[in-house]
Amino acid sequence: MKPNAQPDVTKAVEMRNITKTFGPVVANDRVCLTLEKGEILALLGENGSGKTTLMNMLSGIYLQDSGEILVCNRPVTIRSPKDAYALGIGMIHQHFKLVDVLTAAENIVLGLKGGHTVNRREINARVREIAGRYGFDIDPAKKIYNMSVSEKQTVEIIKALYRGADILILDEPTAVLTPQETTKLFAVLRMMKAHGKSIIIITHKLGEVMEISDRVAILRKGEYIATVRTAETTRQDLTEMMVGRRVKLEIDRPVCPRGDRKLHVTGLTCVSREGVTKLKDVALDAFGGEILGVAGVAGSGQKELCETITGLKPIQAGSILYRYTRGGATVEENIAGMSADKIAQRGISLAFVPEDRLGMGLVANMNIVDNVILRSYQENAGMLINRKKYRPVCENMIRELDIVTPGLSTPVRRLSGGNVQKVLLGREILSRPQVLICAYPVRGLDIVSSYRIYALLNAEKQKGNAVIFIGEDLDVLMDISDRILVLCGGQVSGVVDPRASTKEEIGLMMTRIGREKVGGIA
Amino acid sequence: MTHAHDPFVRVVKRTNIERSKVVLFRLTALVGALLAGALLVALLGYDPAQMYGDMVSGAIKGFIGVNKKGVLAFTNASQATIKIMTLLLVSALGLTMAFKMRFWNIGGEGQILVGAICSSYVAIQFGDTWPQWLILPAMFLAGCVGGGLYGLLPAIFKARWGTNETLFTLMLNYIALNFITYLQYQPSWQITGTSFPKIRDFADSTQLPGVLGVHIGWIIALLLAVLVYLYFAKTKQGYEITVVGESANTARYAGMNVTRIILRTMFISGAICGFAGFLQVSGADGTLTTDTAGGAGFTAITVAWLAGMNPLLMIVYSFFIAILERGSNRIQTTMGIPKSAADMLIGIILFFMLGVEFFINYRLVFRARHRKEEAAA
Amino acid sequence: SAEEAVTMDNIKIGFVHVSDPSDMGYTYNHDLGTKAMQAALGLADDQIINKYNVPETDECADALQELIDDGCTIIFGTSFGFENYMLAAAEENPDVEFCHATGFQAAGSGLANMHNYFGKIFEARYLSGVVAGMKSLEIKNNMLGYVTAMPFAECISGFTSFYLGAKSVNPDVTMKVMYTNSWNDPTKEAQVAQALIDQGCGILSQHCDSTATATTCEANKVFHVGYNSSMISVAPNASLTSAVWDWSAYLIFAVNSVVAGEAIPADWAGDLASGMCDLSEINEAIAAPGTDEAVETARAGILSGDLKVFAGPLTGAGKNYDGSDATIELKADEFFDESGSQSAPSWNYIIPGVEVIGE
Amino acid sequence: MSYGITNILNFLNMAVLASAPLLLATLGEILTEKSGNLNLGVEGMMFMGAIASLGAAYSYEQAVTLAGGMPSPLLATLIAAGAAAAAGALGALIYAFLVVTLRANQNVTGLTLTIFGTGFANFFGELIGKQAGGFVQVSAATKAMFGNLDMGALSQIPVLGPLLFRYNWMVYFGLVAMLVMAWFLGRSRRGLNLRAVGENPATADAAGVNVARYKYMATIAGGALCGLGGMYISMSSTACAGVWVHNCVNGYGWLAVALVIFATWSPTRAWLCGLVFGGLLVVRNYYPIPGLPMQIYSMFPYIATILVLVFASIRQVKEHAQPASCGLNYFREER
Ligand SMILES: Nc1ncnc2c1ncn2[C@@H]1O[C@H](COP(=O)(O)OP(=O)(O)OP(=O)(O)O)[C@@H](O)[C@H]1O
Ligand SMILES: Nc1ncnc2c1ncn2[C@@H]1O[C@H](COP(=O)(O)OP(=O)(O)OP(=O)(O)O)[C@@H](O)[C@H]1O
Ligand SMILES: [Mg+2]
Ligand SMILES: [Mg+2]
Repeated sequence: MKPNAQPDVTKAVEMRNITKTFGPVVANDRVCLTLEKGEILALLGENGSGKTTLMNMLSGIYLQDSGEILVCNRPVTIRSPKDAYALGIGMIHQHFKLVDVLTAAENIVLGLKGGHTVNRREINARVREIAGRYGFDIDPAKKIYNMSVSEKQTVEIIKALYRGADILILDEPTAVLTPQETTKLFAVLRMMKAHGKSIIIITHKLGEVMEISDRVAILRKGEYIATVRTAETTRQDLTEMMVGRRVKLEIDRPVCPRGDRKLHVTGLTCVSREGVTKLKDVALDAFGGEILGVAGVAGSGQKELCETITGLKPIQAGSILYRYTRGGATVEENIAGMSADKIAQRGISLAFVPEDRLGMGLVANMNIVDNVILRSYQENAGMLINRKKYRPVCENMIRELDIVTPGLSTPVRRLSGGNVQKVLLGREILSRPQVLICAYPVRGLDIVSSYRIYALLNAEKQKGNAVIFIGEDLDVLMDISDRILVLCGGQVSGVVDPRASTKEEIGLMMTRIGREKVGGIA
Repeated sequence: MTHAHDPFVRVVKRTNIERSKVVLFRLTALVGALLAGALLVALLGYDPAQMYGDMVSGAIKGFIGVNKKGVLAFTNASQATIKIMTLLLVSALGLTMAFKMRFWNIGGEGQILVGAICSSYVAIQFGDTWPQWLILPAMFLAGCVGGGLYGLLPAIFKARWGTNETLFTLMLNYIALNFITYLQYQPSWQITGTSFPKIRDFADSTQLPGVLGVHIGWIIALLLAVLVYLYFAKTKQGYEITVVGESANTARYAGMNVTRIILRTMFISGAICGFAGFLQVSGADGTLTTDTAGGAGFTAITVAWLAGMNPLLMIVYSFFIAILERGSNRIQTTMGIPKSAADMLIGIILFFMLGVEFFINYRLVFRARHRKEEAAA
Repeated sequence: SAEEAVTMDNIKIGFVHVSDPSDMGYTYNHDLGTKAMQAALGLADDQIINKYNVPETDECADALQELIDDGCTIIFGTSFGFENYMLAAAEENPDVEFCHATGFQAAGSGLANMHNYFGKIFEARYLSGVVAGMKSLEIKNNMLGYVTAMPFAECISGFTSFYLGAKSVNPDVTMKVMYTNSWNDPTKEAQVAQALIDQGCGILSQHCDSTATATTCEANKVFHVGYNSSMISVAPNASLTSAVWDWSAYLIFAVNSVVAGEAIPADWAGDLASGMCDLSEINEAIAAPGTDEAVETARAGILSGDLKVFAGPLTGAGKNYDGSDATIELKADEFFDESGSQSAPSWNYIIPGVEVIGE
Repeated sequence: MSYGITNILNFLNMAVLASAPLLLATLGEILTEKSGNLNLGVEGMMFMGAIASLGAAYSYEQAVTLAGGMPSPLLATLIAAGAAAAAGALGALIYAFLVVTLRANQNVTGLTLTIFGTGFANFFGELIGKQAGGFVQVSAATKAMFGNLDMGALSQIPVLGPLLFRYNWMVYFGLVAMLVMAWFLGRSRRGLNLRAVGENPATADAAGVNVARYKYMATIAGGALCGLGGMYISMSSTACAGVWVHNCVNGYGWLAVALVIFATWSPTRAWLCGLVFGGLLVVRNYYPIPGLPMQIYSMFPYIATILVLVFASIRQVKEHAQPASCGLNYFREER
């Protein structure tokens, strides 16, 4: 190409009037977006505002219904991920797109042209070279299923770079990372920017938006709102543009009198089927009228803690005393070793909002009524199930929690993330539990939905129930909890009062430093 | 300008489609399949119109009427069809129990056979001594329990270790079949008066009474269809099966004893198939052979699937398949078309039925129409 | 149509077969008989209705009913397992004649319209054994092999007569027998044949429906004696001859009887004399010299009655129908009258020199 | 050589022969399942291959003879192989079209293919047989092409000769197919892509692999192999040896499906496990256990498969498991 024919290429990508519909849902409605060369652009919007959809069109997963895309000022049609790579666009998806049983190197070269055979030595060398350039740490021969979340993410990024991506899209990359890992990722992103790459990052965390981006583009309900310079805006402004109205950005922590000790756990030890110790000698108390936050790096035993208490996982040692009223009297019973169905048979309603909402908490293909009766269908006697009785209950719940659904007979899989979470939480609250355990209840939820959930949890607390809140966002945990239990490698590294400690202190406890070193746990 | 590269056709998911349209689509597919079959036989030099005509008349000619003896009964042609339908329907109902739980039980054949073996055992042991009112219930019970236990076997491994049930149940089919061959050589089972390896005919007392010329099993099958329908729609157990099928994890979380549910359901599934086996030996064949199930365990899968796991619709589809099977016997006689034509036709019809589901669930938007829609928007 | 007299022009004849002629064996052969009958009696195509691949279940009853409804006045069922369904149909339909091959219950059933038929195939097998025996002398391999379906009288009588025929010309000959447990499972037949060849058998015979044994012999360059029909065309370098049926003899007889309004005997056993059982052409290219003469001598003996196949001195051990052990011992001047009292074979004893492998 | 050794050699020989049709079909099904398509129509495709090969070779011979020529056995063999592969591929194409393009349920589609293929083969077998005056068979010269090869001196080497050099060409073809497939899946770029498609189509798709094309290709190639497996039965095995036998495939297809699991989706293990399977099918002919009824012997392969299934599920090895997306259809825009 003649050098003077080269147009002014400051725009890496330009999307004009992009529309995409899924059946009746308009995911993107004439959206416009510009990504400049060498910038980091944050894409912001509530859940379901169409961020992922928009990016998927850029990376060739979807094809827009109408509108045009320009890459380096040239109109293009991106019909498949292959087209996208040819244009130098690489995307790191929210749910990693990696093949578990293959090695990092194999995943990286997947789908690429080249010789008939896979030359492992050459590929490994190339991978190491890229990793060295950006400061990654990676073993090309390691299988994905042996990798941690952040390692997988590294593979994803290298995969994009290996294919010569100049435009990198990251969809909620930090949702599953620890603060330390996030810091490391951001350092890498800055390095890539320095190398002239253009980056789009999607995140719900405004702090990160402010920290990493040059500009912010905002979507609301599928429509494009604006693009602003990060330096010239505030969190409050961004939120307002995103939601369309003013919202309060502080979390309530109502003061309640501390009630009974509802749950008393001691010496809880859990070893996985593979023989790995997941929990060791964990002790905790949960009191009525209080939210107990549980903090920890991902995989520190949070999942096992929830599942052992609720009888879904067998334990090796420990006792779990649960206080409840039976036949008018209050009893404290050791439910350790009871399976979930045993616990349910005893009439104990231990509410649990699991991390995996559609895979564990709800039945994705069933409607709201069938999902609501899930925990209580055994209650009425006889062989038959009484759905009629629950219809008004469900209607009530939909009204009270503002659940957006076409109707009672819509499968919950069709609902949006926030509404799915509301159905789940709503059902658990229906059972009038004295202890409510929530694992990552606002993960992936936008600000408005998150606040709705916080309010529901606070309401439970005010009713005098004990709430255990397992979270990943330390800021939120510190704002909402009355006490925070810090887990590290399956052990309790301390219980702190959030009002009297700092984020840094807790962060250190999460990574073993600060208190005495905890060792011996895989 | 992007339009130049628009795909020629794009696939769009339908969100709602009227029932009447679904029926219309399916009927169209059926007609398409019949036309394809017609084309094939026409190419081979047969008259397709005569073929279909003979098939239908051979299967349901007269259907029901007053026979030579002056009693109301199904005609000879339709009797055979009803018998095939009964076997298919009961087996399909049994398999549905498992399928609803996403348990791919393709061992219906084996469960039918084991049910038949157990019923036969009772018939051979006690057929000559016990009265009919005792022997029939005993055979029924033996058939159900036998089929049920045979269904339970893979379920135990599935529940405990997640062992692949598709192949497990498939292998059990062959084991049951070989076991019948084994029994044929046992003098206590053999036909008397010869050493031919064939199982003897059972006493008359072991035979189910007839209604309208066909053993009473056909009425039981119809009742069973309603029962299974209600089981899924109205009972706790039916609900549990669906939950376990969708997600065992969720079921466990909800406090269900998943293992027990899997075992219970597979026992029932096997038991119903075993019941089909009982109907075969005590209603239709009057003895036990390696052909007792005759592939019904497999054909029933397609019946259950065609009916979308709806027990009431299975009545329709089992009747339809029975007509095909029976009708193909007829065309062999009248036109010399090999009986295997039935399998081929059933295959073609199923291919079309499978294909049409796509058009029920999705809509195709062609480039030209897509542009028009866009312009209108 | 019961009023209308049955004539050769309007008679309808039904057949129920357990397989179809592509088996190249039993059904194929029966079908040849049908064709010969049709030609001999000058019947039109639509006067004959064949039902192929009918399983030995209730479907047989349906097939019979269909034939009756189509106006057949005589129905032939060719497989053992059909008998009970035919008995039931015979009772229901006294106007229709039912003829059942290989069965044994007609005489005792008291039904005038139920008949059994079969043939003294053991006579033909004896002759085929002579052919094999001659060949064994020539190739100096005294071990015969025999692939057969199931351990019961028809099969046991079959291989015993074959063996006796071979032994009559080669006293040193021995025989290994293996069962396939199925009338028509070519893969198994081939595997069993191969196993026999692997154990050193130089000439194989068979009592199964397919040509697998013949083709396996051909592939292994050993010799073969067939059954049901001539297998020279599928195994030209292996197949010496076959013991074959000509079912038309009975079919013609039975149909003629119906038209003439005469009774068909309850039990009918064709034989070498009536031409129902015979030896197919001998493959002169590979048969041992002197074979024809030896066969002719034996044939003359059988026809004259001087030669009895199951003749003493002969001992054998077998099983009674109830599974208990049974033995037989024929003195020098005694013989076992196979198919004498009923057409279905009844010799059920293993004799010395015959080894049954892995029952 | 002692009787014991000869017997072992003969037994191994038979095991190899009995495994040959299974191996081809198993390789075909492994290839298919690697793309995420669980095609239960193996039996049907084998049937289609069986009749097509025989029918095509027969028609060719008839046509040439009718024209007064002399049919070439080599050409007849090639035609038979081509027809078998094409017929198997056609069955697989129907399956792939329904499953990949029209997103139909895999299990039911596979079963339907089995019903269809069985009917197809028996129908045309009977029909051609009727026209040929009873039964169909190819010429002796063509049959000879499918017989055991005579490798002269090689076949005469003690022990090794009979063990390695006395099979028909299809046995060696199966071996070569196994090696090619092992290389393809383990070493080649396309093989890597294919494995990714079967494991996680969304990932493969995002990495630029044309998922639908891979699924089609693998399924069709797999079907062609199954068709050749069917041809083995109708042409090469001495059971039929060029004569059409009603219902000749008779469950072999299902055994092949089982063998895929037995072999844990590996071509090399398919070959070894195929031998074990073949051995189980014929062992009673060589090592009869006194007192053990033959009918019980016949259950061995099925019992062995169940044991392997159970054993594999208890061990739960991630690497040797079924491709993760096997049995599930992929549609990019579905969520
Ligand atoms: N896979 C799907 N198929 C059909 N309809 C869907 C699907 N996913 C979502 N919808 C429809 O789109 C609607 C909007 O979903 P979306 O995820 O955008 O909600 P949202 O605005 O993000 O809500 P929330 O803030 O609670 O997450 C849902 O109510 C649902 O009816
Ligand atoms: N494959 C699909 N099928 C049907 N509807 C879809 C599909 N993908 C997205 N949608 C719908 O499109 C809308 C936009 O979804 P999208 O995933 O782009 O939102 P998002 O902004 O990425 O949300 P989140 O913050 O939750 O990730 C939602 O209503 C969603 O339900
Ligand atoms: Mg959302
Ligand atoms: Mg998103």
